[in-house]
Amino acid sequence: QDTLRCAEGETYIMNVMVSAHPYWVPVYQGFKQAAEAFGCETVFSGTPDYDITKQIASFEQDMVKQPAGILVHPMQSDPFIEPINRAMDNNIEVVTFAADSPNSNRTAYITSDNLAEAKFAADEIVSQIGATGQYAVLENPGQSNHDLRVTALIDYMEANYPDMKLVGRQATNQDSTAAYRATASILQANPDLGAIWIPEAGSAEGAVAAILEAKSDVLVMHADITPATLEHIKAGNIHMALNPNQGMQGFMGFLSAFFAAHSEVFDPFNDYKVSGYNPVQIPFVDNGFSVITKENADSFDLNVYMEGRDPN
Amino acid sequence: MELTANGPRSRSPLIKLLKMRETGLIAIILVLCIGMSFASPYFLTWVNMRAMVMAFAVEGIVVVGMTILLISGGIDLSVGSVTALAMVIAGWLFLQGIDPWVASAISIVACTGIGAFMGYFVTRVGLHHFIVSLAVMVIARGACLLMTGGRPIGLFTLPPEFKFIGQGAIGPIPLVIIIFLIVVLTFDFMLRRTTAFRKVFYTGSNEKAAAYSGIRTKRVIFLTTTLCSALCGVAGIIYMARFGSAQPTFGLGMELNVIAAAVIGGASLNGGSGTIFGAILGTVLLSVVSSSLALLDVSVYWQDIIRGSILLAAVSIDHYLNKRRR
Amino acid sequence: MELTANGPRSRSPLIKLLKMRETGLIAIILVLCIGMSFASPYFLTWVNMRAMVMAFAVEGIVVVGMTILLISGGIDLSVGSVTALAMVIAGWLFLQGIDPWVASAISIVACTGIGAFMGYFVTRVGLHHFIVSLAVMVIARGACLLMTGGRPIGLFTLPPEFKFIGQGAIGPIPLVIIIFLIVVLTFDFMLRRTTAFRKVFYTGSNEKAAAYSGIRTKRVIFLTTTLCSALCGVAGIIYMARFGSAQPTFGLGMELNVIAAAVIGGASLNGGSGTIFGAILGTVLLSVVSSSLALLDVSVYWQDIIRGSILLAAVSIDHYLNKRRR
Amino acid sequence: MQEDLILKIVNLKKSFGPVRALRGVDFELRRGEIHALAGENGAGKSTLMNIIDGILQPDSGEIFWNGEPVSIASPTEAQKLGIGLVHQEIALCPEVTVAENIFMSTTNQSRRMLMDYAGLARKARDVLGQLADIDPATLVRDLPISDQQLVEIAKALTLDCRVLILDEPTAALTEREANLLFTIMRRLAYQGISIIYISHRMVEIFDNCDRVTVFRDGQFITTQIVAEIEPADVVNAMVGRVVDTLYPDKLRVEDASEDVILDVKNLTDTRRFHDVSFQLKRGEILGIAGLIGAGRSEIVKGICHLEGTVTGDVRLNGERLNLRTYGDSIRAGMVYLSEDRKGDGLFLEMSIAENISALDLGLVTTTAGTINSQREEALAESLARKLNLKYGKLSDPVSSLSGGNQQKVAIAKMLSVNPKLIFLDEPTRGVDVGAKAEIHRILRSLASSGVGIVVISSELPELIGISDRVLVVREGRISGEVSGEVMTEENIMYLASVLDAPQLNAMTA
Ligand SMILES: Nc1ncnc2c1ncn2[C@@H]1O[C@H](COP(=O)(O)OP(=O)(O)OP(=O)(O)O)[C@@H](O)[C@H]1O
Ligand SMILES: Nc1ncnc2c1ncn2[C@@H]1O[C@H](COP(=O)(O)OP(=O)(O)OP(=O)(O)O)[C@@H](O)[C@H]1O
Ligand SMILES: O[C@@H]1[C@@H](O)[C@@H](O)CO[C@H]1O
Ligand SMILES: [Mg+2]
Ligand SMILES: [Mg+2]
Repeated sequence: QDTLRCAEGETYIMNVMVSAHPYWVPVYQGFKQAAEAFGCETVFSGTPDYDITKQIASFEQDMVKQPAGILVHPMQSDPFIEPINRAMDNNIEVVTFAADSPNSNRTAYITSDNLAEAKFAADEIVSQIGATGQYAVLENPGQSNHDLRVTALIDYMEANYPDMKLVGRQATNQDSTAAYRATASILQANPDLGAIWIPEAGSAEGAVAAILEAKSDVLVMHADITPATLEHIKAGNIHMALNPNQGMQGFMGFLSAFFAAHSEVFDPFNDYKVSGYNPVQIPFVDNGFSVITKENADSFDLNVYMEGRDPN
Repeated sequence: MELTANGPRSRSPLIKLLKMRETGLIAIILVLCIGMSFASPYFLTWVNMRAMVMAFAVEGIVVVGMTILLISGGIDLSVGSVTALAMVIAGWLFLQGIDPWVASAISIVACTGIGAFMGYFVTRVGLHHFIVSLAVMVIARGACLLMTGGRPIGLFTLPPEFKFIGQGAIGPIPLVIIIFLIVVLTFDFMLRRTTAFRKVFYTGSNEKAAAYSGIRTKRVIFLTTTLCSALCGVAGIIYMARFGSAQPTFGLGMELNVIAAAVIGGASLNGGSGTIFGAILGTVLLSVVSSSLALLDVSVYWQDIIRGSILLAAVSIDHYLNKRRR
Repeated sequence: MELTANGPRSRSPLIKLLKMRETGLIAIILVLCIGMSFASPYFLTWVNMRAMVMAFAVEGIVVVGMTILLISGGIDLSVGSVTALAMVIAGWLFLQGIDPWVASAISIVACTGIGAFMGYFVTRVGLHHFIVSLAVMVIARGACLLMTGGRPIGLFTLPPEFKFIGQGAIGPIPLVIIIFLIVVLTFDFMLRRTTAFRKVFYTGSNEKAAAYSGIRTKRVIFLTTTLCSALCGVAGIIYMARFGSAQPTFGLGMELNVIAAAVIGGASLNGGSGTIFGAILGTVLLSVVSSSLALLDVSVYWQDIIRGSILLAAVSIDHYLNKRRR
Repeated sequence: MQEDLILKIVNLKKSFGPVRALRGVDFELRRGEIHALAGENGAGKSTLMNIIDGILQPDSGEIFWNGEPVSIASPTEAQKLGIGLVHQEIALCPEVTVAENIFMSTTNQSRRMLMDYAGLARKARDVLGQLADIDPATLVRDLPISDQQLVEIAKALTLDCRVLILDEPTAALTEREANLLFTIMRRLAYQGISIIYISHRMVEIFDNCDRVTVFRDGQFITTQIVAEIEPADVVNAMVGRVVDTLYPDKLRVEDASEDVILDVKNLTDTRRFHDVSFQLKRGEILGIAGLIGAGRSEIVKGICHLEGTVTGDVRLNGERLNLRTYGDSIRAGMVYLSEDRKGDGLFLEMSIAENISALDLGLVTTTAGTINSQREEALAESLARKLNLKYGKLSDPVSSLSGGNQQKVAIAKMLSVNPKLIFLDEPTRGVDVGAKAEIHRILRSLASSGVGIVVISSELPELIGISDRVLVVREGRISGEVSGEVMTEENIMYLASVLDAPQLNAMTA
């Protein structure tokens, strides 16, 4: 075979935790679209639970089926080192997305740059409310990309806008009721609050409800998107959302795994032959992120996007 | 009015108050609030109080159902997912073009049906509430996912009269709080005073003795199980009106919170005792602690430790006060 | 050997087997497995079996502790966070330069201390296990966050002899599975046969009667509470060795899974009955169902519905079989 | 003689909140004696025993063991001294086998690591063999209450004790088992073991005990040598007045009516009883006798639709009943007083008033469907007065009452609904002589006023004393009926156990 096409039955699997989370839906669509272009089969797999041992078990079960590659969102990085390496040893190309397992031998890692998102959010907040003011964050300690979005923003503010004061920092763990409660309290304690940054959409829904009820004029920015926050963007209640371009994660994720599995088409100028590694290795792909505002909001309605598409 | 579930007495109101099981909790909450009002100038403001009550009002409706179920000797782990399912069913029907009020009614009926389904497995098949409601917790969550594809349903097009349930106010008081108060007062009264609900206590206290008193205990348990799910349905509809969306992942872990509130308020996990009033105080306690930590901007890394410790201390003090009084 | 916890009888082995409480569960699991081996060619492979057992082996150690605690009449909601805390404490100490074996020992002692702390509140202060362990669940999770800042601790530098606990194998069998089997068999034997552990049944069945027979029931409850946390400590260390990291958010929701396994396996939430063997079968059942759904590529949106339904059906059938047999 | 005292109690006091259960009692127990302790319900007997067994701690006072002052902090310490107690309320582990229950404290103290189930079963069979035919491998929860009582006794007999306390052990036993117990007691006493025997049955005290001590209202009244006094003296000391311990008059022949209140035909439940037919006539009290496990309880529960499914024909006051639930039975005016007040008779943690009104809340319900607490209290109060209930407040939980007073609450609950027909299963279990006479009087006057009364009692003198006619049940069938002259203990026992003639002889010997 001299062209980039899948052999009969060649399968690529996408494996995630909390598999019913809507975040994965566009990722998998991108994955599938790329796979179809090359005549490959795809499977969406993983565990419905937020449970690392279950995700590892499902990953190992994926391995039993001997797919050509697995695109995985490792719930935690280090526990995946050994399973990923075992898969690689068994000729299964593993690519990580949105969360990484940097110490494993995975072929590639695709993500939006959480640092860039944080930096963008900080600059946007300052451009809207000025460089002297109060801001707050909600967070979800323990999930690395969310942590990064928060800590990077705080660090960036401290370094670049010393007059921006962090007045509230509450853990709401993606729970809208907890976010409602926390935001209401922060608003009480800080009547002069200017902006709030939220690393995911679940908490944003609760936060907006509290801000609306308090009739307060706080600038809300968050990452990810849900239909409810999208409506709030349209209504002007949320200033903007940063969306990590899920489609690209899936699309690039597939390509990385597929190319690695078909590396025979490629003979680069390096030592891969003598050292015995796969020549198609991409340490890091930044898939960029999109900025959702009132103007472009209509393009980010997942329900509209999914009309007529097969989620599986 | 009688304020302890057990024991009709007629004494002076003050002595009655001091003898109430709930007095200790009230005192603890008051002490916390007084402390907070010194610690933060914002605590005692109307807006803060309002926000605090809004934060627990809807869940409080579920607490009512859980308390009654606990008194009858049952337990329900499915409350979180059934509440979510209520939102999802109503939201989904609304998007199919059905009138939101009709959609809500259908959804509440469906939740009631889920309760009846659990009640059937408990009373007819003979399984334990714990395991039945655990299975239903998983099934109902699955139904939420199936109906939404895991994606929240945005319901911005809900008519304003409907959203009014969750977002409106009568005078200065949000309608949510009014509904909450009506539910709480109604069931508190019924549980203390009505013949029908007295049977719930008998059944939970000693199911066999209740059967030997001619009470159809299975029916009682069936009904309390059903009622709890029905109230989850009501809560789900209010949440939907309030948030303007239906979230398939809503209410994860709600069951522990709700059971904890009831237990802190004096409900026994072995059945036979508990009051709505106490359970609501338990809810208030949990809520005041959380809100206070946020208001004081306590570091997130310390919050859980402090929250857990206050909970343990409060329950211990309450227990001590109750023991001394008896 | 006696296979039901209660009732030493001497009949033929076959009759004994059929009379065992666990027979129904074994049958259900076998039926599921046979069905699966037709449905998927991968099911009966060694690798799949290994993955399935690895998925529940460490949690199985916690199930052992929970079962013993349930038999004594207690319950523990903190198992998930205490397991996480065990990883975090040991990992943190290791990063401070302490030998990993010493760090692990300290961590297990610390978890045992947490258990003793809960045991104190239950037996001396007189609070209910539910509420004490709920508070400790929150506190321990907070301690995890505080010690790690919420970020997993990478422990790549753990020496290979230590990682061997979690990643090594003796012949084809992973060490984790061997440890699991040793713990299960040891405690199963002790619970059935030793005088010390029989007191756990007596205490859970009727605490007063046990106390009247001179059994120091509070000490029994204190010890079962402590043992459960200690086993969480052991599980946490094995997880750490297996994952090469310490996860502050590990084990969220583990408590329901673990309690469900024990209850499916016949442990009573009211104390007094249960077996380790049954509880492990409960774990196996839950695990086989989850793994099968994953293996069959059942749509994620259907998985929860199917999983919950199978659980409910299995428990109902088991209950029916047990009722008929008696 | 000071030196043969094994146990001496001096000026012991104990209060539960405002209730002064013991107000400074004295008590002396000699080596090898059987010492009866008598007193009205709530006199403090069980409280003192719980103190001697280390379950409760006294507020003040002294305990001397072999002349040495001791404080007994726990049941373990009591056991170490050699004190064994059979509790008034059955305290067994339901999920555990009979054998393990019997040897629970042995297991507790054992230095062996492993359980020897075969040995336990063998030893259990030996002990039980003296009393009854119970399989040591059954779980206690599967035993009827009377068998549980026997297990409790067997449990105490295995203790290697020097003082054995029996707190109303025969309340749920028939005479046959009780007599077996007395034989064992005398043998133990002969071996030098001291026994404290609590009972409300004077016959038992006078047939088996050496001395008797009487308490009244938490106070020591007197200790007497049984041979030197009469039952009436004990009763007098207990109650502080002369009680008419005679049974109320029977139905006079001229008052006998042909009206049939209850007519049972061919009642069968396939498992426990078959083809039961009998009638109850207006004005009469019908007794039902039988050995433990004969099926007496099952028959009346079957009539009331409390348990199991029955076939057959039941007519109440001529009307054929078509009951589906026990609730229907209550509404038809037919109620059942359970023999197991703790298990299925009472709501222990609920108040006295709430217990009494449980059978028909309609009596205390307003038209709006709410509970009228005044009416509820009034109902409870009038019945409490009628039955001479000893209590603090009507809002106290039933668990705080003495055993006999709990039984009175259970009876009050039955009377609250003004029934047309009452089945009373061991109605005076644990009730003191005064109250017992009062209950008998009440039953008789109810019967005269046209209420149907059916009494099951294991205490034959009581059954004979109160009934106009006695049915005897054997193995689920009515084996005979006695009334008038032939209503004697011998005849009843004969009908109850004729297939078991050797044992009958042993017993009457
Ligand atoms: N736990 C308790 N709480 C409150 N009062 C109690 C408690 N236990 C016993 N009492 C009270 O103490 C008194 C003595 O009770 P006790 O059980 O010793 O009587 P008793 O002589 O054994 O009576 P009976 O013949 O009915 O068994 C009673 O008034 C009873 O109500
Ligand atoms: N829950 C039960 N399970 C199995 N057998 C039972 C149960 N209850 C009663 N039995 C059996 O049914 C038969 C009749 O019991 P029942 O209680 O009616 O006897 P009884 O004549 O009332 O005697 P007593 O009440 O003095 O024991 C007995 O053989 C008894 O062992
Ligand atoms: O925002 C996160 C994503 O980045 C991904 O980690 C999946 O979960 C979502 O909540
Ligand atoms: Mg007594
Ligand atoms: Mg009986």
